[in-house]
Amino acid sequence: MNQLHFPILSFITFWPLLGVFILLFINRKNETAIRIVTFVFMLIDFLVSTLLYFYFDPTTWQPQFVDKIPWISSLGMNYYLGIDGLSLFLVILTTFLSVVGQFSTWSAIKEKVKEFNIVFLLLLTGMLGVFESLDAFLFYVFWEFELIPMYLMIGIWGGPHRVFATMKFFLYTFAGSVFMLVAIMATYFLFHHYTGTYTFDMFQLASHPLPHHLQFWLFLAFFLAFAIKVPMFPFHTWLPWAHVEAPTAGSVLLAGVLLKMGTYGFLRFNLPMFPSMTHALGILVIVLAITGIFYGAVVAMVQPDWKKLVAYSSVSHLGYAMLGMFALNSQGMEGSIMEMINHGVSTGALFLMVGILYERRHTRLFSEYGGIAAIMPRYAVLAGVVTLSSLGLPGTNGFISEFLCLIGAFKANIWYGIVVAGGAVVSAVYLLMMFQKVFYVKTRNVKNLGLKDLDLRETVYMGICVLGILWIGLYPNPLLSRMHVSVEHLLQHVNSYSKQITINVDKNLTCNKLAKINVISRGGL
Amino acid sequence: MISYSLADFKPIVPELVLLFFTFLILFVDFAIPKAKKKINGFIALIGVVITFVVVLSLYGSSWTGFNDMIVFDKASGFVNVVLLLTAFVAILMSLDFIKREEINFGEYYEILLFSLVAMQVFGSTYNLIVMFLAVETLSIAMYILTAIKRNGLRSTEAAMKYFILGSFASSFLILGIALIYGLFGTVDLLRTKELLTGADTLHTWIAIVSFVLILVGFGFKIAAFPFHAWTPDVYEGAITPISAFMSIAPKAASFMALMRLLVVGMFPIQVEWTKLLWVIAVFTMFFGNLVALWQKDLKRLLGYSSIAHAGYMLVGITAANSLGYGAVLFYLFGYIFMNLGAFSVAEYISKKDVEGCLIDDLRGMGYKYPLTGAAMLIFMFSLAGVPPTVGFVGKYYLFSAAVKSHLYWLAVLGVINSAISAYFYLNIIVTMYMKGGAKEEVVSFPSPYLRAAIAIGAVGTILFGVAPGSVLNAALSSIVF
Amino acid sequence: MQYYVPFLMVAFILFAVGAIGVLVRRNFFVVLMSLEIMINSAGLVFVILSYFSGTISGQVFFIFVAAVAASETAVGLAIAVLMYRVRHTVDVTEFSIMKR
Amino acid sequence: MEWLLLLCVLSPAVGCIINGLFGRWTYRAAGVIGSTFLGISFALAIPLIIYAIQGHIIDYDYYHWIISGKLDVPFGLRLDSLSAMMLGVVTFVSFMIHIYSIGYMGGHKGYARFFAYLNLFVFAMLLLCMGNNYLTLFIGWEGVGFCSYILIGYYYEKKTAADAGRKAFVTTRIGDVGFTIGILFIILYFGSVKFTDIFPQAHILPPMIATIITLALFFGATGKSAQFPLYVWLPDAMEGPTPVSALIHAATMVTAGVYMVARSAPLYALSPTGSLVVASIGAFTAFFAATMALTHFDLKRILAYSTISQIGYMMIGVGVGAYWTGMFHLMTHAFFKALLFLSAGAVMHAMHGILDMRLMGGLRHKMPQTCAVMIIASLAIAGIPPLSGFFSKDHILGEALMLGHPIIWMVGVITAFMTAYYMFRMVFFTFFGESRVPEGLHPHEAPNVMLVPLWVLAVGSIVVGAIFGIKMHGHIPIEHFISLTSPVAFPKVYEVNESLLIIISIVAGVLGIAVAWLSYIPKWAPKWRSWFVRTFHPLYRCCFNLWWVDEVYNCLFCRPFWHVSERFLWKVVDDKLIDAGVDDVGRIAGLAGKAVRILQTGFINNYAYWVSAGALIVCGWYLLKIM
Repeated sequence: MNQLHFPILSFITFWPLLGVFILLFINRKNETAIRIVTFVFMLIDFLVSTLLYFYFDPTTWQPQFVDKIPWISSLGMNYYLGIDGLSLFLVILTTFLSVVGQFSTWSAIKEKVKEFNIVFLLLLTGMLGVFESLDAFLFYVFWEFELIPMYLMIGIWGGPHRVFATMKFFLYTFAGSVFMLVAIMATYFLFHHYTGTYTFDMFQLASHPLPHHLQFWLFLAFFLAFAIKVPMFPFHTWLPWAHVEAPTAGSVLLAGVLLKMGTYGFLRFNLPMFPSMTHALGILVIVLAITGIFYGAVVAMVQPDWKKLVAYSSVSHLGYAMLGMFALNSQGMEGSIMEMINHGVSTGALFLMVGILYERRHTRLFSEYGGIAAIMPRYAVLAGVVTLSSLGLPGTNGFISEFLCLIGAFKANIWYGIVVAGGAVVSAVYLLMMFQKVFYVKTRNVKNLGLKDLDLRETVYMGICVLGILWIGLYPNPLLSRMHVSVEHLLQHVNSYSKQITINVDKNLTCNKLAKINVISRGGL
Repeated sequence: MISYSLADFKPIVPELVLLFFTFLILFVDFAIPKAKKKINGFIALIGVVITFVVVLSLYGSSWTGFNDMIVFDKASGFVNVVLLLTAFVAILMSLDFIKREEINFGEYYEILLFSLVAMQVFGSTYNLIVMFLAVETLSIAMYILTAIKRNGLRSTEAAMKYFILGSFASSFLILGIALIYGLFGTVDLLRTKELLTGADTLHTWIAIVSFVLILVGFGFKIAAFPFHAWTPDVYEGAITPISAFMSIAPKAASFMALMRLLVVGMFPIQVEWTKLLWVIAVFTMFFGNLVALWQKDLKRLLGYSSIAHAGYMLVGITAANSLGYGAVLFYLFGYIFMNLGAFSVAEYISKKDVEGCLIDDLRGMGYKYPLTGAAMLIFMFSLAGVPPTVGFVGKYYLFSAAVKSHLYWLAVLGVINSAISAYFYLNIIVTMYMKGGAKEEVVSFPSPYLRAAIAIGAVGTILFGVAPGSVLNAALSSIVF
Repeated sequence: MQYYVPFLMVAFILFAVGAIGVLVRRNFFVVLMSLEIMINSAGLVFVILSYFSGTISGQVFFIFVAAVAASETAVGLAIAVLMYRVRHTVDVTEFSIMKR
Repeated sequence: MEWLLLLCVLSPAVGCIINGLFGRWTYRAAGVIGSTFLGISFALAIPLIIYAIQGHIIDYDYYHWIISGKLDVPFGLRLDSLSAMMLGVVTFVSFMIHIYSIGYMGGHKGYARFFAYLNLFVFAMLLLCMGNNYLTLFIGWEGVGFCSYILIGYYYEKKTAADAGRKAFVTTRIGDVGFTIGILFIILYFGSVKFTDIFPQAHILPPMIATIITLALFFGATGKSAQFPLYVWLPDAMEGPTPVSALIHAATMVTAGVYMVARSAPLYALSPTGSLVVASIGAFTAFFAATMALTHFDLKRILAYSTISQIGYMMIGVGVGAYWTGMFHLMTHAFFKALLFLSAGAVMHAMHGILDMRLMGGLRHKMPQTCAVMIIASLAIAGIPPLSGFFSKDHILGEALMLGHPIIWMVGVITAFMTAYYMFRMVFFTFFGESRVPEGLHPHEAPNVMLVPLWVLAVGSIVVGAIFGIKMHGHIPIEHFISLTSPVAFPKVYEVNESLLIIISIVAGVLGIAVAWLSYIPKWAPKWRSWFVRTFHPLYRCCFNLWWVDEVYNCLFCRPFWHVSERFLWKVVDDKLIDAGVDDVGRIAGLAGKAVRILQTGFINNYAYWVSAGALIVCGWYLLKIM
């Protein structure tokens, strides 16, 4: 149902294309005009997307603001856009980060400005499409489409090894998602085989899932595609490469939004469509997530390059999101969605920070920096707040999501909670080490002395990110309240299939050494 | 006593209209002086457009003529559309090109249209002998067109290879047809279908062997694995418009004929040929993609990629369900825009008298000619099968047909192949946009018609990628015999 | 149906001779001749089978085959002329610039 | 009343924002602004404390912080007797220290920044004390940890200060892991984090779970209050400016752990084993830290170890179940330890940054008031009767013995003796004897703005013990006040007469002072000391090298952790295994391509060969199938 009776989602998605069309007519030389036009278009997109927030009806889990037009009706394919509690904030996060990202590259990108902004707008359309489409085929079209602009962005405006990085990024993700394509086809036909209707509608596909034995390969195919995108532990090696070589805005969007498509994919495909397999293979995902948390943090500690450190930190943060999601209880799920949003804001801000210094010193190695706090105090304060938010200090947004994921994991199985609680220490270690290497101790490098502090533009967009961090940290309720019904519905759907065949994850994993703990209030929460 | 009335000529109306224009060019050619040979090109264009209109108006009706030798139904209508569209773009590409290469004798367009007529016949007949004749006329026309650049070293070598292998394969074809004739006493596919259903095991096996021999002939034409060796050399050697035309038109006609042969003629032994085609499809895909990884020359790369795409289409046929056949036709339709677009860009940067165009010549083209660069980007992503392009939609339906008939492994291998292919398609984009040090002046061949051809290709790729609706339904509903 | 297998064997042997001729020989004209042998042997199969099956349509088809074979050879000779003009040789193995 | 409470808690935050954001303009007046906001908070605290003394309790949720599923975490404050006492102590002591640091930090760059951080710290500490649920407490808990990070690392130019800050934060964070696990268990069992929901129905907990929760919470407390396993950060935290050490590492932050144990008294009451662990670790830490303070020469390091030891005492108090004794000692300790640190700061201020006692001596002539104040504080900490230290320490030891822990009582008395010894060793070594001050320096008395708070605290450390500790008409005021919220948990075991205990503890104190006097004042003192060192040489070396705990931690955890992650995880697993593995998949496709490429030889014969071979193989295969 579309309460606005106005195709707002299609408007948001294809509004940037109008921007691209207009940009084509602006002369290449007139760079400021290009930047302003792009910025205005993205700002309008963001403002319209905030409308979604206000008109959102939190009492129903049905998709809202629906635009449904038959695309190829003979095969059950239709152009079906809609958002619910799960994807509402990811859409707003995308538009927000694109506005901030674009605003931050006014001084960073000097050559081929017109192409950059066109590619940026195309990327925005692709990303929005992924989060809004509820038709599996349309989802896949947008999923692949957003790879192209990101490929070009890393490839053309990237660092020295950009070609290798961008090829690796594209091929790795493309290879993964190609298996997803076969899985979508198989689900499409098997669904017809069991229910007689040809459809790609995600909600319909999820309404009566396939029998357990069929779900195995499908679950694995989707898992592979999304795990590469998240990136989960063994599939993460493309991320440091892509981040180190991507331009600042590219990194912000790559970390802020593209990684969320992986986790979002799990929410839309793996959990609802293959519930019994989610329970069976839940342990595998949780174990990978936990390894990811510790592995990401530990390897980040020893990185000489700042962007590589932040890249590995994303692996660690999104490990929390995956852990929360596969804990399959309301706290864990809401924590995982909050983690997606918070990771977007705080890691986006982290990359903006790196970008600011990179613009001045054109290097990302820690050995080059030191004692920046004395030279650029305002920058140091903002950077401090952002580091704290990714550290998960209570009062910042990081804590909300990490703690909720922790509660979720704890409720799923006591041992997960205990092990992951240690994650906070490891993340504290590498983030503070980073902060000290860059900001504290007297600077040895004479080049650092002349650096000028943030100008107005940089203060504005860093300030906005910091405000976002503190606001979500202190008052997360407007976000949480809109998730409850959708999360409840998803969990009720997934858990209703757990009783049949699969082993219940927490029954056989009672902790033995300590004592025979009989967990009283199983359903207490 | 076989009597022919006027009604028999109804199915071959499109062919007749085209023949009329062929002879028109022949006569007009004598009258025009050497300088103004371009007029032939325009006549050919007009001829193709008119035939296109005729075919569209006749679309939907189904007639048979000459006691079932020639049939005009939705399928052949669709193939005609594909052929005419290819010819249209190919002629557009060659209008200024042959003047630059000094091949400006009129027969070029005439032979082109002749081959087109042969393909139309080839695509719309159930009679094996008519198929054989059509194949041979088509091939001979192609040999001549390949060798059209007289003093070119590579074009002669290409023509020689094409000729020898072509006739070598067609002799297998005729041997197969002879065995079929010996076995069933008839060469008409509809009757062989009835006879084959009742045949005992010995007859069935001999039928399979003869089918294999016929498959050698067809395999050669669509560049399937063991019979593909000529494709890269001929595409590299022939002049660009011809290799563009050759990469789609004969392939479309032979796929149509192969489908008629398999679906109608060889229906009883479907299980056998599905297994055989399964193997050939996989080998073709892997060979085409793996070797293409190392290519330096653009046209040779497009040759290998056309082998790979033949493999994808074979996957559609191996699926042996109506969705598969429809998908093959739609893929051919989509393939026009992608492949012709890529070839026209190759022609756009080719220099006079320099044979073969290296991928390296594309360096820095993304910024010198932004629109052509963008078009090439669209073609490459479409060939790689990345969405909103027609390549993706086509590939999607091919593989979903395979998945529909539970050939999961075939679909997975096909999908892996398109992932491998993404590397060399993207390599071209890397050279265009991401490699620094643009060559001195990236010379371009400023022909308005060529730019029109590129534009058609780009628009077609995106348009049918985003909204394949009507054409797709036409394709899916055409294979109903 | 009299016993037609030995006749077919002759045709197949002829076909094989033609095929080996194409594979082995290096001179273009010899290759042309062996191609001619192959097609005619296929035509021969037509004639044999039409004789033993009593219908004459096989022989009519042979005429088509022969006509096609002739036209192919004509084009083959034209290509031979081209080859000579370009490389002053008709040795098939000389023409191998395009490889890999 | 609840809005008054909110205002009292928020006013330091407002101070911090003003100093932080407008630091550049309010440069000179930053100290005054900071102190005034602290003053406001202290002023508001007085009516609140009186309100609490009258027995009222405020427990108000201002807004719902996190709502997820059935878990509802409010942001709420609670004023009851326990938190009122903490409110009083924290606001008063930090107000004094703010005034002191106006003088102390006068000349330093980043003056506004210092006061902003200090105000932020007090705000976080108040949040910790006033929170009405475990998560608001946790905000304060980590906020305090963060403020100690930035304040220890205030002189961030110095690498040692930055490292000390990071070490503090990480060690406390390790503690916080335990705290989080405790909270998770509570959420799992009670479905809520509010004290009012948890404590009334604490009895539903099975004993094993109660022990786990209490131990987990205590592990958090060891991190924050620098108890045995995680105390290593406190000595290094002396890198920060002295007011910081005074405020954070004496009066307020380190006592947060004790407050938290007292606050979750109902849980600790449920598990005697948990409480026993708390008490015994407290005792061990007290003794262990005291040994380390015996031989040190750095003024502030001695005070740091003495703080650890005194908190050990408080842990004994709360561990044995007599929560009021622990809190009472916390209060008195806040006064005289802050006093000690501030006077050490005055000495350092006078000696231009020198802290090593060996370069001081005979300062009583040049700094009479500081010397006097120092002596008062040392007497208090040594537990000499009229002063506050005696009352609180005596009650702890008394309650410990009566509640059935004779060994802990014994350890407590020995530690009392050692405390008296090292405090007066410090006093005699710096203020008495001949002057070893290097030439260029001429120490002078501290300015008035620093002396006033010193004297106020001195009066406090004399008076406070008496006011609250002496039994008036039947009961000890502090006992009655604290037991309102957390009554004594376990029954009395032994019946011991009071006076005997008092005599023993006084004797221990006086003996300590005497030994100190003997080994430093008389002429033959150095000979005796060197003989003593020679005979107990191994023991002396252990104490001097602080039992090598830091080095053990380094080579057990830090260095291997770093090497494993750098050499093995990053270089080998990430680069060699996973990354190279992925690239190899690409390379395999390339190699396959290279191999297959040879098929295209360019010779027409090979092509024809392939065609015929293909045909032959397929026909042959089918022919075989026929046979």
